[in-house]
Amino acid sequence: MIDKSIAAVEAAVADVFDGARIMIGGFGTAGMPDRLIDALIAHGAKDLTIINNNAGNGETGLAALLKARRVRKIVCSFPRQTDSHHFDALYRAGEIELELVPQGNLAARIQAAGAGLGAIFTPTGYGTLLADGKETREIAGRHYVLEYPLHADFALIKAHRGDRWGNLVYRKTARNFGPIMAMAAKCTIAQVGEVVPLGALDPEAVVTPGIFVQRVVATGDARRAAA
Amino acid sequence: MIDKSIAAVEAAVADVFDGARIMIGGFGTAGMPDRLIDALIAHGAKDLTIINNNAGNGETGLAALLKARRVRKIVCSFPRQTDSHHFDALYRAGEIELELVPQGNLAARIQAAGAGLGAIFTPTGYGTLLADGKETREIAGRHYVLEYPLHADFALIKAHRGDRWGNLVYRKTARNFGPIMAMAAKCTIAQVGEVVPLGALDPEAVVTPGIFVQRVVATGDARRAAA
Amino acid sequence: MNRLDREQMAARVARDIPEGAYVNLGIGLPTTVANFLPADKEIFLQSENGLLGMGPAPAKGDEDPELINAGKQPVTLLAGGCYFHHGDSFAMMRGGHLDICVLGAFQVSERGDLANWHTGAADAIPAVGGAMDLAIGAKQVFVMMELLNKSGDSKLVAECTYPLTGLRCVSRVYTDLAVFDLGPDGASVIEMVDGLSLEALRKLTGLVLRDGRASVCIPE
Amino acid sequence: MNRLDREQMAARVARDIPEGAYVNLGIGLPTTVANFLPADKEIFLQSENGLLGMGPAPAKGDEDPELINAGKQPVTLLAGGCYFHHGDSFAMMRGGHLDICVLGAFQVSERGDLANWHTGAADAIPAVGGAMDLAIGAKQVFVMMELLNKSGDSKLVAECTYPLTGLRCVSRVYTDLAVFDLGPDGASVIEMVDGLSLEALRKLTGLVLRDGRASVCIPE
Repeated sequence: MIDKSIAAVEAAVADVFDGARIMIGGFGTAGMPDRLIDALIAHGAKDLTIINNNAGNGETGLAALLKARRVRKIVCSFPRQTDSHHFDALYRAGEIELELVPQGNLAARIQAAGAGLGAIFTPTGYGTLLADGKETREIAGRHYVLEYPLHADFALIKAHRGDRWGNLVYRKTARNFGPIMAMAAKCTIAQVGEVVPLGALDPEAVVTPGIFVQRVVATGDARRAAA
Repeated sequence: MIDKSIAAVEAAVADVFDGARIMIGGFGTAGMPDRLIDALIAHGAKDLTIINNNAGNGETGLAALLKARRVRKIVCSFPRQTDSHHFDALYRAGEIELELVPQGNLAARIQAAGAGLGAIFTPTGYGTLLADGKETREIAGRHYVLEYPLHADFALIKAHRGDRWGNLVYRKTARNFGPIMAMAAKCTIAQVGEVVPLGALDPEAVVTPGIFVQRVVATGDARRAAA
Repeated sequence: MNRLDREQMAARVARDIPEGAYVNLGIGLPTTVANFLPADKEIFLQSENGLLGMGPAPAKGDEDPELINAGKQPVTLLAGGCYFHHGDSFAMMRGGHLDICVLGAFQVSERGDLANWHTGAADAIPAVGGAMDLAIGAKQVFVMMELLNKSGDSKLVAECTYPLTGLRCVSRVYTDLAVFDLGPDGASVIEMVDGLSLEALRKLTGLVLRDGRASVCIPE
Repeated sequence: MNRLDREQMAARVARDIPEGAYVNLGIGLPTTVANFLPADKEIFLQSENGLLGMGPAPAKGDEDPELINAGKQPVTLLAGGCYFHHGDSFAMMRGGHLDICVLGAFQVSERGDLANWHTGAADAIPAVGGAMDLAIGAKQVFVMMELLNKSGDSKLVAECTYPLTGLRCVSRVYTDLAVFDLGPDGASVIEMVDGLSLEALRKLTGLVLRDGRASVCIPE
């Protein structure tokens, strides 16, 4: 019997190694796997490269990981926010590397990794600073920039419900990067509100098929609102 | 009020023009929009380029469109089947052009069109006849072929249920190419078993958001099996 | 001279959004356009973080931290709306599926180049978000901004001096003083506030500015 | 010499598929491997037309034309299985998410080139389906085929003469006479049927064939 569910959040991240490339789901705090990040901080892995849309908000989650100085480099689209002071301080001190990627290229590069593509020509960013030095090409009268896939060793994501085969459904806009990050990482670890019995998820409504998920941790704090 | 549902299947395909590029959903007969194809045959548009996984089965649907000699070219992955005799005859007579595309490249090129990419480097087909004359590149030690997006003027697809905003859900393996073709065509026309009231489709389970669908035609013959 | 205030600008933009349009409203000022969309028309608002059919802000106490817009403010979902992941969301943008996107700007060039993500200041922390995707993806890109910056310089310019977001992508600019159509031949004025002359507007912007007031048909 | 029949070959392949593996079984002979997977192990079968967790054929009368496999035969879905579209399905393959795929072949070269889609005959209608995606995508590609064709020529060859499906992609070949591991250094024999000698096998194939019988550990 295959059971990808893991009881302890600590065990779920136990094999994260120093220098790992880690995707972390979430758009701001919606969909951010806070419990997995807390466990990662406790675990102690350092020199990490983090791929996330943002660079932390306030004091918790990714911001706390940054504050703990575990992150060498961050790949994101929107680091500057009113409450991104931990990132801001590290950045201004030259203590963190930033690779700024337009949000749609971030998504497309993550998808390219998941789908096994070698590179993609994307129109986003053409003619801007963020395409400086990159290969470009005109195709059918339009200009494109060549962008490469973003792979990761681990993806930490948050979903609403999961089952022991790793199938996932999400909740509202907390879905965001979860499904595409799950496809792009060697090991995807999903924090879910609850693990439901096999067959309880509608096979037509599963968003992330279990093949893309290696571990599922129930936190028991699923929102039970409208959805 | 926006209502994309159309009562008559004939009206749904009335503006298909001679020489149009048309994607047709389906894997074999599962997901094939038979009613829309019948209407297209009655409509009379000719010199069409058809993008489908196959090249018709038996006497109905795409096979009937081929038999009626409306198709100049077909782009597909698997034309040769035990019951693809109409295609076979046209092909052997030199009366239809065939662009053979590996199934995953067919899907990826359709997705590239829907997502606005200019081209993709795909590993599939590298070193084979189907990459002859195509640009190739080694990226991170692996070989890739450059493939271009497949766009279409129309997509004719079959879904299970739709609403007046064009949101769609599918049924079992009839889903196949429907969602990605809907994203790649200028005008997507969906044949659905039934049109349900707005809000009746679970917003977490909508597979094709209405933005990708221009017309919905209810055929009233939805399978009401298990799903 | 009846300079439009920000609400009037938002209302003016809203007038040009037809029923059935798929629209993305950028963070900040463009977000307020939603307040002026007519209640009797169905217009589809998309948010880059994965929803289509975005409704108004929830009642106090009904906020859901997992139902937010691109500005991370709580929103609602209309009946008929739906959720999707970031891949599909940006395919909507990049793939040309949105009819209109409305963005703010630091500068717009008369041929439609957009600068709205980075001041270029040496100590600024750069952040781009979805701006570059929206700029090049929607069928029409509208910019709304005050025409002059705090120093009194026109933000509609011959060539942008700030770092670009996208090239030749803006089709129309709504300002507090006038509305401009942009294209390969430069800007034309399609509306001005009462009391402003084309000559005065040319002086303010330093641009040639064709007169497009007669030839333009504004969609209802 | 105890030549394996097709059922025995399928059973032999099934023995090498571990619990928890994500597996795609190609059309034709490979499909029969499903019949020999142990009922007490959970193994995930993927079908290119958009399902994971494929179950056995339905009972007569329960067939659903919208629930089929890649060979267009009616199948069932296990509890815990799910559906997805073709983009996601081929991302599973191309992206390296499948552990094993099992394919038939016209020819396999000793270094793992695969030819299984086209005989190259001038009058043949070519059809490729998902073969090229499966060949290059799965972590391990197993081929099952009879070692000799009808003319008695080995289908395991130094270089394929039929048009290729993929380069250096096959890791193991199961035949009616022997099981071979393939790699950059050529083929090694890891099992043979009773009564067959390595020398006889070298003669049948015309290949050097290293002896890998001791060094290989077959997964349970």
